Amino acid sequence: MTTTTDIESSRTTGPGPRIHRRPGARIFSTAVAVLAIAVVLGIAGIVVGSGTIHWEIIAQYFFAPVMLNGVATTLMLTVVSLAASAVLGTLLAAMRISGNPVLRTIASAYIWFFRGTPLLVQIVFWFNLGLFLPRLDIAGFTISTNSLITPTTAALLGLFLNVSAFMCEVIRGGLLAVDTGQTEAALSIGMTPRRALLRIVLPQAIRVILPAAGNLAIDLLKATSLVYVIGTKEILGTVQGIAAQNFYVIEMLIVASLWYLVLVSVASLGQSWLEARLARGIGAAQPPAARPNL
Amino acid sequence: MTTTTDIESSRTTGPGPRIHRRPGARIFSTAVAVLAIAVVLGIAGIVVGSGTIHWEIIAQYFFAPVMLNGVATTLMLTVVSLAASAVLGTLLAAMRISGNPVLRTIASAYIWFFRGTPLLVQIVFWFNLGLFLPRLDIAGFTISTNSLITPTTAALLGLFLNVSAFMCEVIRGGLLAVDTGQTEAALSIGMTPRRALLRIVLPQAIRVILPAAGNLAIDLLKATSLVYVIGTKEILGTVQGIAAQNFYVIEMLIVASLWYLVLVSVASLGQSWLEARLARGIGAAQPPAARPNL
Amino acid sequence: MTTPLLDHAVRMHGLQKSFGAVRVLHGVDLTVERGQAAFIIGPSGSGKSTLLRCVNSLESYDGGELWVDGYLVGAERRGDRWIEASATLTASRRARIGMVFQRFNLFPNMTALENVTAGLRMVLKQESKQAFERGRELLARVGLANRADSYPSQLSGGQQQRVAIARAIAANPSIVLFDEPTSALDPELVGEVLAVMRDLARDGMTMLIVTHEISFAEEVGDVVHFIDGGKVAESGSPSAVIRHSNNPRTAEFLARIRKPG
Amino acid sequence: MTTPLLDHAVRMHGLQKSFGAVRVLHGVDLTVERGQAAFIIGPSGSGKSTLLRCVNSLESYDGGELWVDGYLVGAERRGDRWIEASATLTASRRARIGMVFQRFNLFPNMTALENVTAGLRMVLKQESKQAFERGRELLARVGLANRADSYPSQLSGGQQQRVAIARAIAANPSIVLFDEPTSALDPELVGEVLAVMRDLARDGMTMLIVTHEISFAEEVGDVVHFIDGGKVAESGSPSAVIRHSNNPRTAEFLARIRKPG
Amino acid sequence: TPFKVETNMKATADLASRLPSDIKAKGVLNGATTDGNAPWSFIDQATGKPAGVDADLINEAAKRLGLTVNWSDVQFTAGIPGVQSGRFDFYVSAMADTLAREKVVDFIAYSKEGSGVIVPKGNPQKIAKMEDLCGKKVSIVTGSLFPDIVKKLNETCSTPVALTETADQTGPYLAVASGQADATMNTYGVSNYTLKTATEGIQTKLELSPVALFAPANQGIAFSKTTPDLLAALAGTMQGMVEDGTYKKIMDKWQVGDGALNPILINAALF
Ligand SMILES: Nc1ncnc2c1ncn2[C@@H]1O[C@H](COP(=O)(O)OP(=O)(O)OP(=O)(O)O)[C@@H](O)[C@H]1O
Ligand SMILES: Nc1ncnc2c1ncn2[C@@H]1O[C@H](COP(=O)(O)OP(=O)(O)OP(=O)(O)O)[C@@H](O)[C@H]1O
Ligand SMILES: [Mg+2]
Ligand SMILES: [Mg+2]
Repeated sequence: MTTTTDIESSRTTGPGPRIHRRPGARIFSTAVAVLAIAVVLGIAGIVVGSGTIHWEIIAQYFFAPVMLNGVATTLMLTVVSLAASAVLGTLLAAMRISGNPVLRTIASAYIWFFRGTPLLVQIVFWFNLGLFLPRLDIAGFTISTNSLITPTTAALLGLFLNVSAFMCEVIRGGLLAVDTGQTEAALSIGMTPRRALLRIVLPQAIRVILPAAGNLAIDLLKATSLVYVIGTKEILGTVQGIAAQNFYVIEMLIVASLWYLVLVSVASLGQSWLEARLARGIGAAQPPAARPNL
Repeated sequence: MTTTTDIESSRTTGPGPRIHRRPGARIFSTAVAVLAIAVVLGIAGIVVGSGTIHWEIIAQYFFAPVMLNGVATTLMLTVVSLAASAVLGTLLAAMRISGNPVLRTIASAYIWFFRGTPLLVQIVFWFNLGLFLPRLDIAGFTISTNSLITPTTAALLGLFLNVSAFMCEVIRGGLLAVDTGQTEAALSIGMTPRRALLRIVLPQAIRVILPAAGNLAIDLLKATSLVYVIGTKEILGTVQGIAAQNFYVIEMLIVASLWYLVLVSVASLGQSWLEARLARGIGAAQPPAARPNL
Repeated sequence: MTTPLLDHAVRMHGLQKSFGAVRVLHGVDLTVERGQAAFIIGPSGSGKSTLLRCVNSLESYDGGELWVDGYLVGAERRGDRWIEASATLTASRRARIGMVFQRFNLFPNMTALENVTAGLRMVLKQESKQAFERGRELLARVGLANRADSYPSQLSGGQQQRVAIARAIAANPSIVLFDEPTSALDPELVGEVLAVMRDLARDGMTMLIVTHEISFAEEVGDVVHFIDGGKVAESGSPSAVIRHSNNPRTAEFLARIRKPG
Repeated sequence: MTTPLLDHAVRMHGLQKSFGAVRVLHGVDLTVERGQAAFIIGPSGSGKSTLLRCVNSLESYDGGELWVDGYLVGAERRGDRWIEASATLTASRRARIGMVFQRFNLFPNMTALENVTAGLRMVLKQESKQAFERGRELLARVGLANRADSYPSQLSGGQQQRVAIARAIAANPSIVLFDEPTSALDPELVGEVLAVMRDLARDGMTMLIVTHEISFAEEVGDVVHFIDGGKVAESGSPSAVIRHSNNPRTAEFLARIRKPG
Repeated sequence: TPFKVETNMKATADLASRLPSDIKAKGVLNGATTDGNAPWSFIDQATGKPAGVDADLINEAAKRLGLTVNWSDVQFTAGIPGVQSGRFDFYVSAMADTLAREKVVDFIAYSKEGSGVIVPKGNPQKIAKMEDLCGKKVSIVTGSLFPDIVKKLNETCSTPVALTETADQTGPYLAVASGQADATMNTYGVSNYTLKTATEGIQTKLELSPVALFAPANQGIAFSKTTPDLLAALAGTMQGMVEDGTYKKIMDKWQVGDGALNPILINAALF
């Protein structure tokens, strides 16, 4: 293993040699890159070359008004239920980390239930609330449940309550990631615990929360497809409706996939941008990014 | 705000007073607990009291052999695709944190694609692989794709490839959470980078990976329900099949929910147990659990 | 705010504190007079940090009396019963007590100036302009007039700790608590922080300082308290405690600190 | 393994290292003889850690020669070209170099004994029985015979660092590198670690030590190198460098370290 | 010569001889259906096997061709691509044979169905003719033909129909039972059978309204356009079953005899 040229010589004058990067790594990189491109092109070639896909159908429906409506619905469902769950999730997270065992138990039970049952079931339940509760009495007014719970309300209610359970865990993770010293410093300048949480801890927790919340948003974007069972026409529901008519099932699924890829990519870019913005002025305060020597 | 009794007296002898906990907190706790129980009982009362639910149907189908089959299928799909994704996920995670930009790009592209498209579409794609690729030539043998890709294979393939993208991110988070000092210490006693990753970093990363992987498993448990589109009868597919016959839709959804709650709870307990086991001997080395004074 | 008649900045009597089954403070009696620079020294685990944290209500205590500036801290009296103070009462008491932490605990998302003025703006609700004016004065006082707009991540450890000191004194507290303010610093950076503390002491700021910097305690301290096993084992002038102590525990501790190895 | 003829434990010549555009080591020439206890002192940011990390191949370097125990480290020669060493070559070189880190870096999921013997068992593939026997000897040598089965979390900082030293010397390295081995310790715990290092020096272990403990360097060191701005500014016996230096930078640095404030 | 599928061409028994040889060799037909369309196709929970008109007809035809059917129960989303990829030889699930769909697959039309309106028991909204649906909430299955019908109806309504869709057959029934919708539309055969045979469950809360049947369509079995000979063989065999009365017997058994066709047709879209 040790060649003679690696045994110490006694030269001690002149500038030392330049050390070059190992060429092996570069060769390996190139080989892997070529292989990966070959695989991707190969798969694309098989899919395209099989001639089974009607690209003109995909082109025709991609920007069809009914598709754009579906996309808008998907976005609306995602944004509204995400925003609402940020509020309920924060409340639940505050309950889970509070010193009060009763609040902790309630929050835990909520999370157990809503994480434990499929979203599909929850959506169907809310949609058919009228089966159990034909009318609601609110402040003396009696109102028929079914006129209150439209498919959209049911979809939003189901998504929101479900995603709040996940959001709670995300927010709790963020709060715990902020050093206790920050809370103590905030208290020591006279803040009340609540103000310390809202003004000092939460703003810092956001940096930890955002990446996880971004993942949640991406999951939610795709989970909204489940609401097609109660007839809310988002992306997947729309393409399935069209496919049932024209039988171009694979083509319509590709249309849906492309739309999801677009939305997810845009969401990811937005997330990166936000993360970068929030890191301003903080960057270097974090431990230096791990550099696993591997 | 300051009452006279709180102005300093000059007493300096005798033992100091005992300080009692504030009673307020206890009263508040009790009130919240009562309220929470009332809400839960109220909802339960409405659902049960409406008389619309046929509990005997739920009881009858809960342990029906066809249900148990569905449960077994759900479990099999979850366990197999989770285990397989642990391997691919680790590989992808190693690629994502490697110094090699090509490997990083490939892993990122994989994650982008598989996280960006709905699982449903991925499953349908694998199921219908024969549409693009009627036969496979493997080592000289020609085999019909459709006979190779059974519904179960397609389900597993779709779930596995999809969940690997998520698993990669979970594992990467775990690897980054292990202090670089651990890798350096491992290298300094003569380990190769690969051995350091496998013998020193991974075992410690597991503690961070497990909770997140547990969440993934729980999501996967419920996501398996999607495979009913290609005719694999797991829990949700089974209850929908039964409901299509007997029209006890809500009852069958409750059966499914109960099963999911059972499975998710068991999975959570297993996760806690494993986490506790892995924390043995490490417990106190971690930073003390955050105690937000809130 | 009317100033009570008594001259003690801090007075505690029989202070007791347990974590679960482990009793950490075994009845501490300790007084800090106004304008004193009081030092607490003692072995690791003897309860020094816990004591400071009680004074600032970052920990509750189980028994005894604790008065700061003449007001009961951490407890309220309801007739004959002494009960834990409410969160709002605690917050209002705490606003008059400054604290400097070992690990600085600056708010990383705020500039030095914003850190120093956080309490003025967010708690005392001063107007920004007025608060920032005062903040600049404070930064000048700790020698950082030109770093007002730097984020903590852009400052050295010593500079961060000086910002933390400015933040702690911003609201004119009756007392400032220091918990090993230099032990997280590179040896080279210790000096600049001690210099700022020396100035504060000279200006008559009441300070209660936990430190391992014995020579600094000797130089600056009005009084030194040696704590051992959750009790004050010895109190007195620096020279009495550090140079001429009769207490064998004190001597042993100082020997260990002075001559490493 | 045949021992090369030369007597240098470490010899570096013109060592250069940049992080991106920032050059950190500006051509370092430094030799450690066998059996020497060599100390490196210098201001924060002067490149001391980077130098040690290069010796142990935790950082690659851009130019110059680095020989440990007569073997080229971190680079290989291919004809006239010098290229970075492969990962396996680096690992095999590194097995003969011990390193003690500032923050101990013990493996938290292993007991003290398992930590000490990790290299013997996992790298040198010794049998457990034999490795554990040697591990117990080593633990006894650092005064921890009775803590073999404790996990790092159950040990004080000083004890953890002694385990880390035992781990570093387990494989009979030609040299042990120390990067500020006491600066993460409570002042009280510094002594026990320095005592172990003093014993090693007395036993003739070759050591290269970065530290701020000037008096320890004076007491134990065979040679002291003062590094400033990525270069060796002065080398010599402890008394020459620490007591009678003519270099103004050295004097300034020592003044700051000695008299905080 | 390969068989050429022509619109409205009638199946004849001699087509039965066209069975492709590879299928004959295997002796197995791979068929797909979707559960939940009783009486046409559903999974009998007792046996776990497909049952209903579709299964009875096709099993019988296969038997006459010396074949057995290997059934799969999949959703529509997997069924159509499955036929195209050759995974399945046919897909059947009470589907209407339409011109649009004939662009993608070939159909054997084997029955005629009209559609009806289903309302809660007692018909609380007094829905007696199509126009009564104006301003009401109607729930239907995604992918059915009803949205177009409602669209046409809306042209004559002052307040339009509020249409909601659900993904599976049970959804609309549940919606009507819970009052979420006022009515649903479904093919007559399906509604009639479900409501008549119901003894329990939500469908006991529903009934067929007096609205006249509408939107007649031929129901078909879907085949890949690449297997015309298989289609021919099956169509011919079914024509044989029509002629010897087996076909009518099966239709009557499931109470859908009204929709019997004679002869069996190929690609017989009515719209
Ligand atoms: N939150 C806590 N829970 C349980 N025990 C604690 C807690 N905080 C401190 N202790 C224990 O109380 C004792 C006193 O701790 P404290 O931090 O007050 O000591 P100290 O004198 O400040 O020591 P050091 O010089 O190491 O900072 C120690 O034994 C410590 O382990
Ligand atoms: N991974 C890195 N990337 C970029 N710059 C680095 C890195 N590691 C060290 N540096 C820079 O190199 C210079 C020398 O750092 P080094 O840690 O070697 O100094 P040091 O003498 O050990 O200082 P200290 O006494 O503070 O430990 C510093 O300016 C530091 O910021
Ligand atoms: Mg302390
Ligand atoms: Mg260093």
